[in-house]
Amino acid sequence: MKTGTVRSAMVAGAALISVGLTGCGGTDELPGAEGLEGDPLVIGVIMDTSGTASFYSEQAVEMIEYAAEATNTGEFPVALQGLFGEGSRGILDRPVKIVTEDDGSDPNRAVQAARKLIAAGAEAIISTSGSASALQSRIVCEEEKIPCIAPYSSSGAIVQQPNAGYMFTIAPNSTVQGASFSGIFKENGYETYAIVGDSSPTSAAVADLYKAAFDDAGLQMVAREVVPVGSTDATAQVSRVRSANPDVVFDSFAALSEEGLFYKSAGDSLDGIARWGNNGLITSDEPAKVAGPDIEGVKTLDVRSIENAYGVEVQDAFEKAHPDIDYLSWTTICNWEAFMVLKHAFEEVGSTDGPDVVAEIEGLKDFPSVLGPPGYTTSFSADNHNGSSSKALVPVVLEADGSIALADDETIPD
Amino acid sequence: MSALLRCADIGKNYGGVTALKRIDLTVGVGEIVGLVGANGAGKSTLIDIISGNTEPSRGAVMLRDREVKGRPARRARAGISRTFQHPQISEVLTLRENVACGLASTRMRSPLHVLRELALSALIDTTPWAEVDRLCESIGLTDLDRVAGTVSFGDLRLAEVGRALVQQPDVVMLDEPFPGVDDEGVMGVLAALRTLRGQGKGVLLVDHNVDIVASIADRLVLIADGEVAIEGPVDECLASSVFRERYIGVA
Amino acid sequence: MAIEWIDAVTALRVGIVYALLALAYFLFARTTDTINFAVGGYAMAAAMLYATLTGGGTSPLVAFVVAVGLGAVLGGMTETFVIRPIASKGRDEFVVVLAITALLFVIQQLAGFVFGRRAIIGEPLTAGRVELAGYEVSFQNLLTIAVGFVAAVVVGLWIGRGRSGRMMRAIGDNEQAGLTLGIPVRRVRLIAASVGGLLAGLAGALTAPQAGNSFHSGVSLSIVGFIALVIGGMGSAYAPLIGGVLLSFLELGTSLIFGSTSRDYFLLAAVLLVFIARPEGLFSLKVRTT
Amino acid sequence: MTITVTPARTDRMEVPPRSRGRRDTTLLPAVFFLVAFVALYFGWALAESYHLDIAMTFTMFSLLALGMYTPLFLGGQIDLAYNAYLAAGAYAVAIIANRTDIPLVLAIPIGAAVAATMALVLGLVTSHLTGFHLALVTLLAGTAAYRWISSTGAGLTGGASGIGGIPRLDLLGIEFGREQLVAAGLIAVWLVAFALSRFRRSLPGLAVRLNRASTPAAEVSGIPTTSIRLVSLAMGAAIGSLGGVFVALMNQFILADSYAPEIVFLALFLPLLGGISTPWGAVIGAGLLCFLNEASAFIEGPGPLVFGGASLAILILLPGGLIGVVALGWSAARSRMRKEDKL
Repeated sequence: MKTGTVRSAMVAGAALISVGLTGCGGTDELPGAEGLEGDPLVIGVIMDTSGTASFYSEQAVEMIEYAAEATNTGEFPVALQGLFGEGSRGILDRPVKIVTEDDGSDPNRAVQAARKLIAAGAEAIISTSGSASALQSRIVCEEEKIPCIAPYSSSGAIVQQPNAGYMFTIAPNSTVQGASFSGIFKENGYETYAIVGDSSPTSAAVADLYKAAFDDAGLQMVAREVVPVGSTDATAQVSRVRSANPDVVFDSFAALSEEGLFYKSAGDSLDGIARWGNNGLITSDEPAKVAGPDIEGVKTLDVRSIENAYGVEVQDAFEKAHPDIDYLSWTTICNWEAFMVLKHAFEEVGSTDGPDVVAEIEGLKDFPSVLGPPGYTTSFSADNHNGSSSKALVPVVLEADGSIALADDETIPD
Repeated sequence: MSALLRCADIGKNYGGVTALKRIDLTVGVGEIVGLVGANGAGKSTLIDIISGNTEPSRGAVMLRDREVKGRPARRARAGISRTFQHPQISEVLTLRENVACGLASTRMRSPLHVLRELALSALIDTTPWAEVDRLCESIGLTDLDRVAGTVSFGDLRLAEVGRALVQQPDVVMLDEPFPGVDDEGVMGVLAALRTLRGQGKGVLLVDHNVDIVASIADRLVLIADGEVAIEGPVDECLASSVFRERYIGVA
Repeated sequence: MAIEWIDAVTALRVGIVYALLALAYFLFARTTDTINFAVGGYAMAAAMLYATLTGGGTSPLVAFVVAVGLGAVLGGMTETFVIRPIASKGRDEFVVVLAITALLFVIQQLAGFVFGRRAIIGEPLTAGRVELAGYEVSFQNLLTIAVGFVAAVVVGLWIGRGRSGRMMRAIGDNEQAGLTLGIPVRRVRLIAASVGGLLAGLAGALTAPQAGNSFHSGVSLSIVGFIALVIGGMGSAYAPLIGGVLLSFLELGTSLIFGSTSRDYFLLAAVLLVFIARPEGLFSLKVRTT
Repeated sequence: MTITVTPARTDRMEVPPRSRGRRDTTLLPAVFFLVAFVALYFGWALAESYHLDIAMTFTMFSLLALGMYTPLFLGGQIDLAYNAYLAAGAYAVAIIANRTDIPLVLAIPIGAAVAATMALVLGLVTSHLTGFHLALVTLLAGTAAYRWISSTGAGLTGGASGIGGIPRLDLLGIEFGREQLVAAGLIAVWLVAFALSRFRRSLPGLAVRLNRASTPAAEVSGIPTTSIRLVSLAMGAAIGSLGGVFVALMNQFILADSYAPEIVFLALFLPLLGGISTPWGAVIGAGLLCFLNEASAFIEGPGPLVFGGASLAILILLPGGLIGVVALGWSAARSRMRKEDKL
C-alpha cells in the first residue's frame, strides 16, 4: 500500500509537471504593427501540427504570418500597391493578429477549432488543414457568418452546397483540374486511362471526381488500382496497370509516400505510357525522394509560373525570411492570395460584417494573382466560390532529381 | 430408493491412456454418496463427465432417468451443480457476489431471461441477496463483503460450495471441499448436506478425509484403476478388506 | 491477367518480412505469453533509424547492424519494463496487451519526434541489379529474401533444437514448472524477447530501402505480422514463416486477379475463413478452443 | 484429522439482520456525476459556443469508452470495431435524414441495431477462440467498414465528401439545437454510466465478470456463457453507436474521415485512464482526453505522445487508474485520521 501511494504520487507529480511545462502559450507580439492604432483584427488559422496535413500546414501558417507582417508594415509587392492605396497598413487601419488552432486533421476537432477561433475574436478563418477538416468546419463558418477560405483544398465538394455559403477556395479545385487534365489528354490523342490512388478516403474521393471528368470527356477507364496506405510494395498495382495498357496513367494519391512508392515500383515498366499525377505530387519532395530517379518524366499541373513577377517576388521574399525551408510547396503561396483577398474585401466593405464581406468576395473580379502565368487574375461569383480557372494551371514535369521544370510540350486547351 | 443420478457405462480415454474403464454409479433420492479413491483414480474425471466439463468416450449420464447432454451450463440448469478441486472463483468479486452467480442456473435459463434480467438490472435490484446471505451463514461463511482475492483458501472453497448450493440443485457434487476449511465450516457444509438429504436431493461427495466422508455418507463408492472397486453401505465398505487394500492400504 | 514469375519474387520478398514479424510475435507469445502488438513499432523504428543513418552518410552495413540492434533493445526493454511488471502483479492478459498497444503509440510518436514526421527511404545495402530471365532484379530484393529466410530458419532451429529453445518451450508451457526445474526463467524470457525484437528490427531494416517508412507505419506492420501469425498458427517455429509467405502471396494474388481496391475485404474474408475452418491456424499444436 | 460430528443444526437458519446485506454503492457516484454534469453544463458549456463542441466531443468519447468498457472490462473481450459502430450511428442519422422519409429519431434504434448485429456476427465467428482472435477480426472488420464507407459504398455514404444537410432533430415539439443536444448527450452519458454501474453489480453483470475469471466456473453456475458474451458485445456496440448519433446531429454533417480505425485506439485507453473498477472511470478518461486535447494547443505537437505515455504509465504503475489514486489517497487519509483519533 505504501509503495503504491508513493508511486501514484510520483505519477501524479509527473503528469502535473508535464501539463505545467506545456502551459506556456501566451500572446504573440504583432510583428511590424508599431504605430498602428486600434484593436487588432484577428484572422483565425486552423492548422495541423500532428496529423496528415502537418507537412504543408506548417509552411502555410508561416506564409499567413508573413503576409500579416507585410500587411502590418505596409510593405506590399508592386502589383498590390495601386490596389490598397499609398501607405495602407494593417486591415481597416487596424493591426492584424493571427491566432492559430490545431485540429490534427481530425474533422471533429476542426469544428471545435473554428468555434474556438471565433471565440478568440477571429473575423475570418483560413483553413490550412486537410480537406476533410475544411469540409466539416465550413458548417461553423456558415452558422457564425464568418468568411472562411481553404486556400488550397482541392476537393470540389467544399464549395458545393449545402453549407458552402461562407467558404471559398483559391487554387483550382479538382473539378477545374479534371477538365484541364482531360483537355490535355484529348489534345494528345489519349483514349484510355488507368487511375491509381491510395486507400485514404481523400484519395478515393479525388479519384472519383477525376474519373467523372475524364468519363465526361469521352475517355475510357481500363484500370483502377489502390495502393494501401502503409504498403511496402506496389508491384501488383503496377502489373495490373501495365497489362491494362492504357494511353495514360493518372495518379490521384493523397498519401505522398505511397505515391512515390508507386513510381518506384513501376521503375521503367510503364515506359511508353504517359504518366500524370495530381498536384499532391509537388506539395512536398516526399514522392520524389521515395521514388528516386524513377520519378523522372511524370507530369503534373502547378499553379506557379516563373514568369509571374508578382508570384516570384512573394515567393522569393518569403524564402528569404525563412531560410530553413528547403522545399517550397505550391500550396504555400495560395495562402498569401487568401490573405490579400480578405484584406481587400474587408477594406472595400469598410467593416468586418460577415455577410457583407462574403458578398464583396463574391463580387471580386480580376484580382491580381500570385498564381498562374502573368496576367492571370482571381475572380469569384455567387455560384463559384472557387477563385481559379484552368488558366492558373501550368503543366510541369519532374526531373530525375525531383526538381520541377516547365513541360513545354503540353498546353491546356481553352 | 429410486435413482436420481445414474452414470451408465462411463469410460474415458485420453489419447491412448485410459482414465476410466467402465463406471456405473447411482445417487438415489435423499442419498449422500461418498466417492473415494487414490490420487489419479479418476474421481475428478468422473465429476467432470457428469457436469459436462469433459466429454466421455463412452456411456451416458441420466438425471431422473432422462439423459443429460450438452454444455455444463445446460446441465446446471437441469439440476446438477458442482465445485472444483481447485476453486474456480472470480478474485475481483466479493464472496457474496461469487455465491450469487449460482443463481444464474435458475434465473438465466434462456436468452430471454437474460434480456429480462438485463433490462431489470438498470432499474431495480432483483437479486435475492437475503437468500444468498442466509445460505452463506448456514455453511459458516461470513463477512461476505470481502473480495475473494483476499480471503483464505478455506473460505474460497466455502464460497464455491455456497455457489453450488444456491443453485438449488437436484444433485450436488463436491470435489474435495474440506481441505483448508476450519471446523466450523466443515460442520456448516455437513449440516447443509443433511438438509439437502432431508429435501430428497442427492449428494456426491469426494474427499480424501475418509473420516468426514464416512461420518455423513449413506454409501461409499471406491474407484480404483478406472473401475468401481467396491461400493455399499459405509460400515460394510470400511470393514471390507478390498477397501483397505485398494485404498487405505495403498497409503 | 497475366501473372509473371517476377511477381512471385516480390511476393516472397514481402512475405519474408511478414514472416519475420510473425516470428517475433511467436517468440513473445511462447515465452512471455503475450501478443506483442509493438513488434511493428520496433520494425518501424529500426527502418527509420536505418534510413536516417544512411541518409546522413553512415555506411549501410553499420546502419543495418545498429538498426537491428535497436529492435533487440526495444524488445528486451518491453519485456523488462512493461510485460514483466504487469504480469508479475497477476493482472489480466489484456492489460498487458493494452499496455503494449500504448507502447506502440509511444514508440510511433517518439519516432516522429526523433526522425521527423515525413517518410524517409534508406540506401540499399547493396546497389546494383541482376538480369534474370528478362527481368531486372535488384540485389537488395534477393538479399532481403536470403537474409530473412536464413534468420527464420536459424531461429527455428534454435527453438527446436537448442538448449535455450527447449527451456523457452518449457517456460511457455508452464512457467511455474520451469522455475521448479531450475530454469533461469527471467533470463530466458529476456533473451527470447530480445531475439523477437531483433527479428522485428531485421524486418524493418530490410524494408527501409524499399519504401518510404514513416512514423505511423508501425501499426500496419503490427497488423500484417499478426495476420501472418494467425494464418500460420503457433504449431512450430516454421508456422509463422509459412503464414507470412502465404499471406503475401494471398495479398498479391488477389490484388493481381481482382484488383487492389478490394484488398481490405479479402483480408477480412481470409481471416474469417481461417477462423471458421481452421481456428488453430494452418499448423498448430492443439486446438485453442474453450 | 479426526472430527467429532455434532448433530445437525436446525434446518432453518436465522435471517441475518438487514444491515449485513449488500450496500448499494452505485448511488453516491451517480449523484456526484449528476451534480458535476449540471455544473459543467450551466457553468461552462453554455459560456462559449465552442465549449459546446468540446462537451459534445466529451459525450462522444464517453459513449465510445462506455461501449468498449462493457465487453472489454467486464467480460475481457477485445472488440476493436468501434469506429464502425460509431459510424453506424452517425450514418443512420445522415442517411435517414437525407435519403428516406423515416422520422429522424428512429436513427437511434436503427444505428444501434446495425452496430449490435455487426458485433454479434463477429462475436459468433470467434465464439470458440481466444480474445486475441476477436481483436484481430474486429480490427479488420473496422478497417473494412471504413474502406466501405469511404470508397466502395460512397454512393450511399457520401465517401470523403460526406453527407451534409442533416436537419435539427425535432422531437415532441422540442427542436434539438446545439445546446439541447449537448444537454441530451450529457444525460445519455449519465444514464448509460449509471445503468452500467448497476448492471455491473446485477446478476447478468456478475455472470459476465465470473465468466471472465473462469469460464468453467461460469458454466457450472448455469450461466449461458455464449449468450452473455454476445449480449455484452452487442450492448457495447449499441452504446458506441449512440455516440455517432449525437455527433452527426450536432455537426449536421458527416465525413468518412471521422470514422477511421485510429479512433478506437484512443478510446481503448480511456476506461483505464479513469479506472476500470467502475464505468465512471470511462467518463473520467474521456474528460481527461478532452482536457489534454485542449492543453495540446500549448503543447505544439507531442499531444499524442503525452497521452500515450500517460496511458502506459498508468497501466504499469496504477492498476486502479485515476479513481484508484483518489481511492488510495482517501483510504490513506482515513487511516491517518483513525490513528490520530486513537492518539
